[in-house]
Order: sequence, then C-alpha cells, then structure tokens
Amino acid sequence: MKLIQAIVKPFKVEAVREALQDLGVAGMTVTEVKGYGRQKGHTEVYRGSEYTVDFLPKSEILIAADDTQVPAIIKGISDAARTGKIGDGKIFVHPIEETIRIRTGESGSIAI
Amino acid sequence: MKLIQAIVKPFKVEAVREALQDLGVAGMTVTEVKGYGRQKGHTEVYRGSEYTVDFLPKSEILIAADDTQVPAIIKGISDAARTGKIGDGKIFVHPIEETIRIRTGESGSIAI
Amino acid sequence: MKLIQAIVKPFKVEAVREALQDLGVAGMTVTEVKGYGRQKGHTEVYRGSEYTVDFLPKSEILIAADDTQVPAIIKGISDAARTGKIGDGKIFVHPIEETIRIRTGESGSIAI
Amino acid sequence: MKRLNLLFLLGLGCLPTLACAQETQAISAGDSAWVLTSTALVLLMTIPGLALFYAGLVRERNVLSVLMHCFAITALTSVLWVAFGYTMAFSQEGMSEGVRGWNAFVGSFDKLFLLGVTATTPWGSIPEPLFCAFQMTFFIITPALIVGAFVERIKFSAMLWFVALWNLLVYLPVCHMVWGGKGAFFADLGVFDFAGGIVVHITAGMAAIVSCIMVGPRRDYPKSQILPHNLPMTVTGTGLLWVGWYGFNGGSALAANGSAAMAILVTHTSASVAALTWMLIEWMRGGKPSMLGLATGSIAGLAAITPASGYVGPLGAAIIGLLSGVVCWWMCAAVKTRYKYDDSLDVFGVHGIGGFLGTILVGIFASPKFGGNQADLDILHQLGVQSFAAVSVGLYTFAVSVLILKGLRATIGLRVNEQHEIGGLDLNTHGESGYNAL
Amino acid sequence: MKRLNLLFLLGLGCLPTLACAQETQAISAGDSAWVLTSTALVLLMTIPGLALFYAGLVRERNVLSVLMHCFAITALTSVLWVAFGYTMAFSQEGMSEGVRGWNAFVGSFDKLFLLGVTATTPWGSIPEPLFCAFQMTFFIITPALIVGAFVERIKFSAMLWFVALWNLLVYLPVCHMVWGGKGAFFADLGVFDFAGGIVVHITAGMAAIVSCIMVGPRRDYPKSQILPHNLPMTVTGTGLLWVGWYGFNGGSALAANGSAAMAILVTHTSASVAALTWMLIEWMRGGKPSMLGLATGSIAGLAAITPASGYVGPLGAAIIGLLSGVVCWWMCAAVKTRYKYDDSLDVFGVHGIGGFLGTILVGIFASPKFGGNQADLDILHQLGVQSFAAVSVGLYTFAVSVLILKGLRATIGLRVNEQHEIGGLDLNTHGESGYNAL
Amino acid sequence: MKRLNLLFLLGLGCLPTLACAQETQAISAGDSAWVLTSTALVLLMTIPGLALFYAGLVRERNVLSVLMHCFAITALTSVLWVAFGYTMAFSQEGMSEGVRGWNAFVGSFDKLFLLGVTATTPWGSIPEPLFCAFQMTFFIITPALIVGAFVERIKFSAMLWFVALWNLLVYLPVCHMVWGGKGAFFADLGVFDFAGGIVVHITAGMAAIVSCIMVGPRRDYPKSQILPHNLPMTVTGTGLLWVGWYGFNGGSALAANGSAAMAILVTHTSASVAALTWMLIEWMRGGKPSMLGLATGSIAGLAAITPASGYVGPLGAAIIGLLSGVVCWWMCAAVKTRYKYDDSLDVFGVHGIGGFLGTILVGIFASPKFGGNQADLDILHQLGVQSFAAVSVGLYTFAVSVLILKGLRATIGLRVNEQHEIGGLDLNTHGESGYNAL
Ligand SMILES: Nc1ncnc2c1ncn2[C@@H]1O[C@H](COP(=O)(O)OP(=O)(O)O)[C@@H](O)[C@H]1O
Ligand SMILES: Nc1ncnc2c1ncn2[C@@H]1O[C@H](COP(=O)(O)OP(=O)(O)O)[C@@H](O)[C@H]1O
Ligand SMILES: Nc1ncnc2c1ncn2[C@@H]1O[C@H](COP(=O)(O)OP(=O)(O)O)[C@@H](O)[C@H]1O
Repeated sequence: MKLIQAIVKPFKVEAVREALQDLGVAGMTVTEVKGYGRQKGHTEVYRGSEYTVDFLPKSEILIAADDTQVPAIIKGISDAARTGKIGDGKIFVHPIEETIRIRTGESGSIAI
Repeated sequence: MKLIQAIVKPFKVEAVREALQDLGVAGMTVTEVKGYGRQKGHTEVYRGSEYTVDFLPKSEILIAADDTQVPAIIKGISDAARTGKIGDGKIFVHPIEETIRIRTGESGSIAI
Repeated sequence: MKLIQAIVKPFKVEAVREALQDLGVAGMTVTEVKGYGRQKGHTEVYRGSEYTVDFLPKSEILIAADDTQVPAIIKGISDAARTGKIGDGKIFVHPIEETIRIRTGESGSIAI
Repeated sequence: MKRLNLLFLLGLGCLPTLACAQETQAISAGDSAWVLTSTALVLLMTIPGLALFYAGLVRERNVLSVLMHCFAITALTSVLWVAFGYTMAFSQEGMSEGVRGWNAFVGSFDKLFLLGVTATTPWGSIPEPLFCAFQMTFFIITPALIVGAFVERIKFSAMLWFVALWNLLVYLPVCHMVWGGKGAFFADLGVFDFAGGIVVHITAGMAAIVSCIMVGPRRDYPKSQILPHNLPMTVTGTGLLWVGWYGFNGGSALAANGSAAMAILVTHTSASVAALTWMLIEWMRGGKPSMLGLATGSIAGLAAITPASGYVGPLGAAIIGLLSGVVCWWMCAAVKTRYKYDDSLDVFGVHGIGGFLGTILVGIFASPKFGGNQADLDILHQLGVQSFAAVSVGLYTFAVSVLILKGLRATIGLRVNEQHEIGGLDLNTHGESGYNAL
Repeated sequence: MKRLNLLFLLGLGCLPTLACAQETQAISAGDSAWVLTSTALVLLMTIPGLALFYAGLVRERNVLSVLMHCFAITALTSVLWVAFGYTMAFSQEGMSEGVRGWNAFVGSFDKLFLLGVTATTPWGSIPEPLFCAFQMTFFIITPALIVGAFVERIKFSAMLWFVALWNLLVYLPVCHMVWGGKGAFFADLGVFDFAGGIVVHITAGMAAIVSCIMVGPRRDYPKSQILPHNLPMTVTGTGLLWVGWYGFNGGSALAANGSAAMAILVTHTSASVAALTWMLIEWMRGGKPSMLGLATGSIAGLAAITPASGYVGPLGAAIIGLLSGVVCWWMCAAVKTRYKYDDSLDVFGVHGIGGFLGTILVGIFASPKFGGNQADLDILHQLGVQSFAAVSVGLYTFAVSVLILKGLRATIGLRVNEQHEIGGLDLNTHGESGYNAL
Repeated sequence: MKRLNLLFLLGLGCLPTLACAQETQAISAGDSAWVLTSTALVLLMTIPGLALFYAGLVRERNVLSVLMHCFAITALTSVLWVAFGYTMAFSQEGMSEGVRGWNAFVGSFDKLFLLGVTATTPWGSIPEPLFCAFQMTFFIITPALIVGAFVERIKFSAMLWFVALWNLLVYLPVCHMVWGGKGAFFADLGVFDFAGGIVVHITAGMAAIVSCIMVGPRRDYPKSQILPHNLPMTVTGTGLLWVGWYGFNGGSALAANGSAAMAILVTHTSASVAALTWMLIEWMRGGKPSMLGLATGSIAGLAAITPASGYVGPLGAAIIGLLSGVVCWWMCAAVKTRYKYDDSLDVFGVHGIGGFLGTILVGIFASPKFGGNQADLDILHQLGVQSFAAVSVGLYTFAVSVLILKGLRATIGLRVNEQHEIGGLDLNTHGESGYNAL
C-alpha cells in the first residue's frame, strides 16, 4: 500500500480531484501549505519597505492507494496539475504498512 | 519506529489526545486538513447560486511511536475517534527510519 | 530517497530555510501545525474562566532529499532550529519510493 | 416694528427648555438633529455593534448564526414596532395621572400602523415620527441583547418566535409602565429610568438567565474548551457599542442641551471606570489584564449608568462604574463559574446585574448631596421606588419568559439537534459558512 | 398683530418648506447640524461600509483590490467634485423654469473650483459648502456601487478612467437634470426622486450590467466555485450601509424636521420588510434562511425606498420593501443564474432593479390615498413622468457606459491578464496581500 | 421692551458668529447637536477606528495588545480628564491677555473633578459639559496615536504610566497654551491651530520618535519580515478615522455653521489629494499603487489639514494635501528606511511630519490671496508665529518625553522580555489570543 503525497498549485486542486474521481479514487485529504522552490516568490512593498516573500501558497494532496493504482494516480495528478510553468509541484510516493478505517476497524486495501 | 497518521473529525481531537495521554504517549502534532471521501459534502447557497462543498474539515494527527506501542495507539485512536458515522476517518502507519530531538540531538526511541 | 519531516518553532522557519539554502537544498514545503509534547501549553482566561491550551503553534518542514544529503540536512535543521529550550521539536526521516516533478514528469533524484 | 420682525425671524427656538411648560411646543431643529443622530447611533449599536461583539465570542462555525440573530431581530421587531409596538408602548389615550386602569400598564391601539403620526405631529420639541424611530431602536436592541444567552444551540425559528412574543408581552408593557408618561404605572410612582436600566437591561438580563437555563447549556459546556473565535471582532463591537451609547443615553434627553451633554459625560465616565476596575481586578488577583476583561467592564459600566445617566454627576458616575465593574466581574467570574449555567455571553451577569445596580444606585446618586441633579430628593423613598420597580419588573419578566419558552419547547422545540450543534449552525441552519479559504 | 403671530410661526426654522418661497433664508444651526451629520453618515456608507460589504464577497486574494476600488474612487471623485463636479451638477446659472436650453441638462461652469462658495453663502437653510459636501458623498458612492459588477478581473487603471469619465458624462448631467432645481429637465417635469433612485441607483445599476458584460465574466464563472471569503465582513458593511442610509435619505430633506424623520422611518421600514421577505423566500422554497440573503434583502429595500423616502408613509414603505425583496431576489437567484452574466456582486439585480422599482412605485405611494404626502397627486400622470425619467436615464446611461468602455478597451484594456487573475489582484496589481499569517 | 430683550437673547444661537462678542451667549440646540455628534465621531476615531488601523498592521500574536492599548488609554485618560485634565487645560482663572504668569502655561485647579460644570453652564453657544466631553476625546486620541511607535514590544504597565505622565506634563500645558483662550501663551501670539496640528499631531509625533528610539526596535527589525497581519482591518480603521475626522475638524468650529462646513470640505479635500498623491508616487516610481499607501496618504492629508481646517479654502487644502502626501511618503519610505529607527507604524512620519507641515502652511494659505479666510493676514509674521509654536512645542515634547521614558526605564522597565516578545504580547501580557481556530 502506498501513500501518494502531491504538492500542487492551489487552483489545481479541483481539477486533480475530478481526475482522481474519474480513476475511481474514493478519498483524499488536502492541506494548505507553503512552498519554497525554483519558482520565485514575489516582493511586497509596505510603506516603502520591500519584503521578499519566498513561500508561495501550495496545496498538499494525500491519497492512500493500492500499489497497482499508483501509476495511474501519478499520471492522473500530473496531467491535471500540470501548467508547464515552474512551480507545478512534486509527487512523493511513501510506503505505508497499514491503513485502518476508524469507523469499522477494517484494515488493508478495503480500508482505503 | 513508526509514524502514525490519523485523519479524524475535528471535534474528536481532544478525545484522542486524552486517550493517547492515558497510553503514555508524550507528544503529537496536529494539522487542520480538508477531507474528501464517502462522507458527502454539503450544499451552500449564496444569493440563489448553489455551491457543492466536497471537502469537509478534518484534523490530521501525527504520532511517532515505537513499534511495540503501535497496536495500542491504533486502538486508542480508533476508540476515541469513532462515532460510527461515515467520515470517521483513517489511520495510516508509516515506517520511519530515524527520529531526532532537535533540542538535544538524541535519536531513536529516546527522541520520541 | 528520503523525506525529512521537521517540526520546529514557527519563528525558526526562516533560519532553517537559510541554513538549508546554504546546503544547496532547493526546495521545501512548510505547514502550520499545532504541537503537543513536553513543552507545557499555557492558560488563557476569558471572563474568569480558565482554559488550558495544550497545543502550541509549530511549523512542519518537509524536504525531499537524496540519501547522501540526509545527515547534512539533519544537522543543518538542528543547528538552525535549536534554542535549547523544551519544545524545539523533532525530525522524522521517512523512506520514499519515488519522487516526480509534475511540470516535466521527471522522476528520481533529478525531480527533487 | 421692522426690527421686531427681524428678531422674530431670528428667534428660532434655541432654548427648548423655556418652552417646556407649554402644551404644545415648537419643533426644534437642533433637538431634532441630535435625536436623528441618536437614532442612527442606537441602530449602530445593534447592527453591526452588538452583532460583532457577540459574534466574535462564539466559535467560527456559529459566527453567521449570531450575526443573523441580531439582523433578523432588527428586521422583525421593526415591523412589529410600526404595526403595533409604538402604540402599545406610547399611546397616551386613556391615561391620567394616578388612575390605574388598563392603560396604566399598556398603551391603547389608537396609533396602530402609526395612524395619525405624520411629519408635522410633534412630540415635545421633536417630530413624533422621530420619537417613534428613536424608541424603535430600543425595541430592537433589547431582544438582541438576550440572544447572547443561548447562542450556538438555539433553533432559529424558536428564537424568532421568542423575540416576537417576548417583545409583545414583556417589553411593551414594561416600556409603557416606565416611560408612558403621566398615568403610567411606574412613572406615576416617580421611578427614575433615564435610558433603560429597567426597560432594557433588567428585562433583557432576566430573560437571559431564564432562557439559558431552559434552553440548556451547549453540549460542550463547561467540560470542553469554548474559546472566542475572533476577539478583534468583539473589540470592534465594543467600540461601536460605546460610541452608540452616546446616542442611547444622550439621545434620551430628547434634546440637544446640557442634559444630553451631561448624560454622555457621565456615561463615558462610568464606562471608563468600570473598564479600569475590571482590568485591575484581573491584574491584582494574579492574572493578566485582558482585552476581553477591559471590554466587558466597559459594557458593564455602560449598562449600569444607563438608568442614572440623566440624574447623576461625574462623582456618582464614577462610583456606579466602580461598583458595576466589581459586581459584574464577580457574577461572571465567580457566580457563573460556580453554578455552571451557560449564560454563554454573560447577558445576565453584565446587563442584568449592571442594569439592576444602576437602577438602585440612581436612587442615591441623583441626590445633589452626591452630585446629582434632583433637588429635594428623598433618598430612602426613592430607593424604595427603584427597588420596587426593578424587582417587580424582574419577576414579571421572569414569569412571562418562562411561559413563552415552555410554550415554544412544547411546540416547535428550542434547540437544534445534536449533529447540527456539533457541525455548527451556520452550515446546518443557514446553509453558508462565515469564512471560505480557498 | 396678526402678522406678528404669523411671523412667530414662520420664525421657528422647523418648517423650512414654508419658507422655501423666500429668496434667502437664515441659516439654521439645527438643519446644518443634521446635514453635517448626514454627510459623515453617507461617507461612512462608502468608506468603510460599501468597501467591506463588497470585499467580504470576493475571494481572499482580491480583498484589497476591492477595498482599494472604493477608497481610490473616494479620493478621485472628491477631487473631481471640487474641481468641476459641483458646478456642473448644481450651478443654477442660465436656468429658468420650462426653458430647455443647455443648462436644463448640465450646470454652468461659474463655480469651478468652488469659486464663490464660502462659509457664509447659504443654500436653503444650510451653508452652501455643506450642501456641496453632502452632495459630494453621493458623487462618491454612485461609482463605488458599480465596481461590484467587475471585481476580481478589472484593470485598476481602467477602473479609474471609467469612473472619472462616467461620473463626468453620466452622473453630472443626470444629477443636474433631476436635482438641479427649477429649469432642470426632469425637475421641471415634476419627477420625484427624493434621495437618488434615478440619480444613484438606476445609473449605477445600468452601468453595472453594461460593464459586467463588456468586461466579461471571471475566468472561473460560473463553472467553478467562487465563494465569499469573509461573510462577517460583508455583514459589518451591511450594518454600516443601513445606518448610513439614515443620512442618505434623511439628510436629503436638507433639514432636521419631520420630513427627515419620516424619511428615516420609512427607509428603515422598507429595509426591514425587504430583508424579511428575502429570508422567507429562501426559507419557503425549501432552502435555508441565510445571513447573506437577509443582508441582500435589506440593501434591496434600502435602494428601492430611496427615491420614495420623502413622499410615502409606512404603508407605502412596507409594500415597496416587499416588492423589492421579491423582485430583486428573483433577479439574482433566477434571472442571473439563467443568463449567466457575471454581475459579480449583483449591482444590477439589487441596486438597478431596486432603484427602478422604487422610482416607479413612488408615483403611486406618494398619493395620500396610500399614505403618501403629495396631496392632489395625479397617479397616472406621475407614473408616466417617473417611467419616462427612469427609462430615459437608463437608456442614456446604457449608451454612454458602452461608449466609455469601448474606448477604454481599445486603448488601455479592461482586464488584467490571466495569470494575474489567477494569482489575485492584490498581489499582482497592488503588490500586497490582505492577510499575512506568519 | 423687556420682552424685546428676551427675544433678542432667544434670537441668537442661529447665528453664533454674531454673538461672539457678547460675554455670555445663549445655548444653541443646533450647535450643541453638532458638537454632541462630533464628540461621538472623535471617540469613534479612537475606539474602534485607530485601534483597528493599528492592530491590522502588527503581527497576529500582538493584535489584542494593540487594541488593548487604545482601549485602556481611552479608559485611563478619560478618568484623568474628569479629575484634573479639564481644569488644567481649560480653566481660565488667573488669565488675562498678554500677561505671562503661571496660568499662561497651564490652567488652574478650580474645576478639579468638574467642580461647577453643570448642565446649564454655557461655553460659547454650547453647554460646558459638552465642551468638556468634546475636548476629552482629543485628550484620548493623542496618546493613543503615540502607541504606534512602540507596539509589539512595550511593557503594558510602562505604556500606562507613560501615557498618564505624558498627558499630564505635555498634553495639558500645550493644550492650554494653544487653546486656553485669551491670556494663554501661544493664543496671545495669535497662533493658528484649528483642530490640533500642534496640540495633537506635533506632540504625538515627537513623542513617537523619541519613544521608538528609547524603547528600541523590535528584535526582528529591520532584518526580518514583519508584515501587517490583516490589512482589511487597517482599511476599516482608515474609513472610520476619515469619517471621524469630520467631527475632529468640523466639530472644532464648536458650532453647526459655515465654518464647520468649510472645515469638513477642506479636510476631505486634503485627505483625497494626499491619498492620490501617495498612490501616484508609488505607481510612478515603478511600483504598484497599494491600498496601504492610499490609506496612509489619506491619514497624512488629514493630519496636515487639521491645524488649517478652519482657515484655508479648497485650494489651500489641495496644496496641503499634495505636500503632505509627498513629504510624509518620503519620511516613511526613504528617511525611515535609511536611518532604521523602528517607528513601527509611522507615527512620526505621518502624524508628526504631517502636523508640522500643516501648522506651517496654514500661515500661508489662511491668507485670502490663497483662498483663506484671514483678511489682512501678514503671512511672514504668521509663518514666524507658527514656526515658533511648532518648534518650541516640538522641543518641549522631546525633552519631557525623554525624561519620562528615562524615569520609567530606570524603574519598571520599558520592554517585555525577549521570550514574551517572541511569543507575542497577547498571550504573555494579556493571557488571551486574538483568533482561536478550533
Ligand atoms: N525538495 C523538496 N522537498 C519538499 N518539497 C519540495 C521540494 N522541492 C520543491 N518542493 C515543493 O514543490 C513546489 C514546487 O517546486 P518548484 O521548485 O518551485 O517548481 P517545480 O515543481 O516546477 O520544480 C515548491 O513550492 C515546494 O512546495
Ligand atoms: N484514500 C484516501 N487517501 C487519503 N485520505 C483519505 C482517503 N480516503 C478517505 N480519506 C480521508 O478520510 C476521511 C474520511 O473518509 P470517508 O470515506 O468520508 O469516511 P470513512 O472514514 O467512514 O471511510 C476523508 O474525509 C479523507 O480526509
Ligand atoms: N511522539 C511525537 N509524535 C509526533 N510529534 C511529536 C511527538 N513528540 C513531540 N512531537 C512534536 O514535537 C514538538 C516538540 O516536542 P516537545 O516534547 O514539546 O519538546 P522537545 O522537542 O524539546 O522534546 C511537539 O510540540 C510536537 O509537535
């Protein structure tokens, strides 16, 4: 079982959700994060003082999935989140050892 | 060593914290997240326009723990967070290779 | 490949970012979280009613890195984030199986 | 003769007090200007003042429901006021001094739908529609104060019914008895209630304690942590309430004169002293001086000075402020904490107790001996009158509020279901959320 | 002696209408006090009232841009007003009743830069600089209303140019024709527009519908979800707008008298009824009573009563409120949803339609038969006049707005580029962000 | 004939200027109405106006501490004002024109605790308690302005002591010398300070620069990023300040007349021009027009016009606005950035410099040659008087502020400890937090 962690541009979350839904992914968890990377931040000026804001708003999407689904999900996310401009983000694939559905106590694939 | 990542309903965080404290878990880290899953979102209406909100507020709880503690922690979280209604959330168990306490530089079990 | 997850005091994020930049780390992702641990929370009083706030504001920093970089990064974070007072935070090292850059589709070390 | 004419033209009603003895008084543009302003100021107290004050104190998921309470009450009660409220409060038909007929307790219906109230009918030195509008703002804010007692769990429809019935059965008769003029029950006894210690604060406070108990506590109370979600919002409301109170108390002079001026000066003094008092109590008892404490103290001082603001001097105001700071603090921090009733936003502790305190204390501080302006005041007698009015209105409010709530509980129910309470009223009752991040 | 008595009655300043016939009137401190206050109240409507109302409805990344629109418009139009606006709106040079020369349509330039307007020149019973300042606040708020139509995508420079040109070419002539006094085009026809149903709301509403279409919808509209980022902010604005409207309509009496008092009373009544109406429609159609609905309803009621507020009684106000609640709700919830024009904050649906409705309805409810104060009103004839004025101003506004926008589109362009729209105007146009967490 | 005299007396009020020469004047309801309103408006400037303006500019963890400063100052200084402030500022005992005794510099103590100030004692054409209340609001806002210089690090107790001592030792004598009437030091020299360029803005600005240096910079300044946590809050405050300033300057006419009207018109003009100026400077220098720039510019224009608002015409106002926009921008963006003193919210750069500028420029623009209303003004002489007053008050304020701060530093200390500064004053000093998410 894997946990796929994708960092994407915030306005792409909806497109990613739709893409994953089409792949039959039933659940995901989203967090607002701030990203630092090759994409440059911007400068804000308050009363003449310049501030460089290095961190840009990004969204993190977590999807637990069976190993077999992983390639499709990666492709789904990539296609939906790509704008082709620097800063589109990353996907990290984590191994996970166990998944439990709290409501039922089920574990393994069925709990995803 | 494992990192337990639980997605729960926000108003259950306090109960989970208490349950874990009773198990002797000394630390945890909580993040506000938004979840998408079997639990349906809701509809909001602004001036006659309907908006379907798919993402629901959830809380993510991270607990680093020794392998031996894991089953108890999973049970503790499950019992405390369960309402029996759809949307109670998931627990994911990650392997982790190392834990370091920044203050002292200690690593391994003692750093948890 | 590893994913380093550090929980630090919020006002140390900037110092950590600078330290990592010096090490040539090109990217990271930051999340605002709340931490519970040995560092005591505080008490707030609203109209005579006391509330114990157990969770303290912390920042989580995620850095994907090649295995060889890991020790340097851990040291860099530790040095920059250490105040020596309780509550400085933790570093967790996760194994990750894959990293993909969404923009280009590259994967592996080059995608970090 | 020419010069005389000129003088006449110049003679534009600058000293309304001189004309008081006359049966009908000329309308004074100056007095009207101030009461027009005061009407706006008192409306500002409810929307957005009180709405923000209360909304900041609840949890994020109920912020809109609280704002909605205040705004819906504004709209609803205004319509009721125009329809039958004004006439039931202020019709003077059938009244004569000392006669305790029906109309000593409630007004007649001759001005239903403002019949006969036109731009040219006067009320003292101001136009009657202005008097009507000014008093309407009191009819709005009184029930809006009560909602602080049962936020985060009340059913919206129950709240609306409660307000409509309560305003009809409690506010209107009490208002009439106190402010109805000669022939009104408490007015004839010589009660002092300049701007609503009895009419507004005691009634609201009693209704609050009754309803917070009958509606029951929030499911998380007092076990769990219920923190204010946005104190700057509450502080904004505090500022608007304080400023608006100038109109509340100053406008109650119904004239732009020295009496209005003294009213705002003593109002401000009491608020300041009470705010400092609350802050210092927190500080001296080993705690920290808090913004919420300072804000709450100022509201306590404002509530307490309200009945007294036309009668006392700065000294009396300072003492009323001091006592209200101490006593209201003690009610909120000690009594409520001990008995664990969930008067969520301390309506009883601050408005009820503050209003009661001021209503009693004006019996003392109206005396010139203590800087007041009521020559030849018999303090003991006045204390009796004040206590009688305060207590009997309190009891009446208590009884009627219980009855209304029992009726509503038996019919439409008072509380939302538990899932809705957990999920928040904004989403479940109103179908919207206060803040949308994306 | 008879004459003396008469003078007495005249000498009260409280009935300025009586004195209207006189060439010059003494300046009344009371009237001035109220108009000074009203000027502050109407300014409060725009900054921060309308600014907050609108800013809460957009997404977080555009919050400052909306606030900035309102504040920049305030600064810009004020300077234009002092320079040439006042004279073009209110100079009475060259006008005489019934004569339809150039000056029936727009004012002369004799008061450029307020030449000749001094502290002692009177305008009715108030100083002329006060009249000038009061009217300035209308010149400010009208274009500020329009911005709701094209928020979140308009180019800042285009917005400034649009406002400057539109105020010059639309507002000033329309204001002059309606409120310019004897000899002004619509005034001579006997049009009723007490506080700006035509001058403010119809013009703003028409400009809004034109500009939202010509600027084009937001790239996410209507496919994607565009939720209000902070409704408590919008509710705060609603409260300030409602309170400020007392000055808008009440101040338009230009005196502190019964007419001003009736104006605020009917204004308040209409707002309340419209708010309740909107809420009940939502509720009865299977939905939930929402705070935003209640707020929007109140604004619809306020817009609709504006032209009527000096002429109708409480009954008329209630009906105007009711109809505006129904019709404006229908415009926003049904018509807009159907035709999918992105009038983002419903300027046309609320202000345009509300203003139009009130402008027509005053032709009926001004009649004493329906509680109005216009004796001997020929309803049919008045309906004709009102419709003619409303429609012709609407068409004129439409045409000129199209021309201005075409010109701007061809030169500096109307919209920001797509990347800036996605990233938000705050950062990309103004170089700052509304909220900074760290 | 007797009756005629009475009529004469009655007939004033409406034209207060006519009566100025007389010893006692009848109280005018109209004038009183406007000053009552103005008192409310100036209070609104501090709570919640200035409080929000400042609180939005600091980091989230200090938001309550800033609000608390403003509210605690309001409560504290009000009590001091009633106790001894009013008499030390405005007692006229022992003064006579040209005599430079003790009472030319500070008032006597005959009105301690407002002794002898009753509802019927007049002050010009308004009741004395009203004059007292109006001036109190200036006594409140002046020290509240200063706190912008040392937010996010000052010890709360030190702030309270500083304000109490500073108001006693700086504000009261300066106020007396400038506004104390005949026999007051600067008044006798013929200084112009209509609404507080010297008394409010120069004193606050000088105290700010002194205290930001003596308290020292925030530990993160200027290395680290200190961004405003909530600009919409600051913008809300800006709107309330702007509107309230109508009362500040317009109310300073102490009458509802043409002078008050001109004051608000020129005030508004200066604010608008300064706001546009600041915005354009940002824009033209390759940057982006920012909301914070526009807001800051408007405050600069308001501060600068304050001393001049009763003397200049629209032209003078426009030029004062223009210059204040340029110079204050330069102070904040260039001078402060260069010398790196942490005047955190630019109190010196905006209020100090703006107030100074206006105080000097009124010496020119009060002349009828430039549209002002001071016939026969000797510009050069007046410039000398204005400069002398501005500079000497500036130096006096500087010296006394240094002494007070030295004393406090040596005793209770000026700053919170570093841990508290890092963790935020809200939690550590006040035991609460502004926003609670859960
Ligand atoms: N090494 C890394 N570890 C964790 N997150 C990263 C890392 N590098 C980039 N990110 C995240 O991915 C986002 C996009 O990266 P960036 O380098 O700007 O562009 P691109 O995705 O096109 O390579 C960053 O804002 C950051 O949130
Ligand atoms: N495959 C998944 N990957 C990541 N998070 C998930 C996944 N499925 C569900 N979740 C998280 O768990 C929450 C609850 O899931 P849901 O399907 O609604 O109900 P249940 O927990 O009862 O199965 C979701 O809101 C989401 O945050
Ligand atoms: N077992 C744990 N699992 C996850 N996060 C933890 C754990 N223990 C501590 N943390 C995180 O680290 C932070 C600091 O831990 P704490 O025990 O207060 O001090 P220290 O880092 O000095 O040991 C906590 O606030 C929490 O966010």
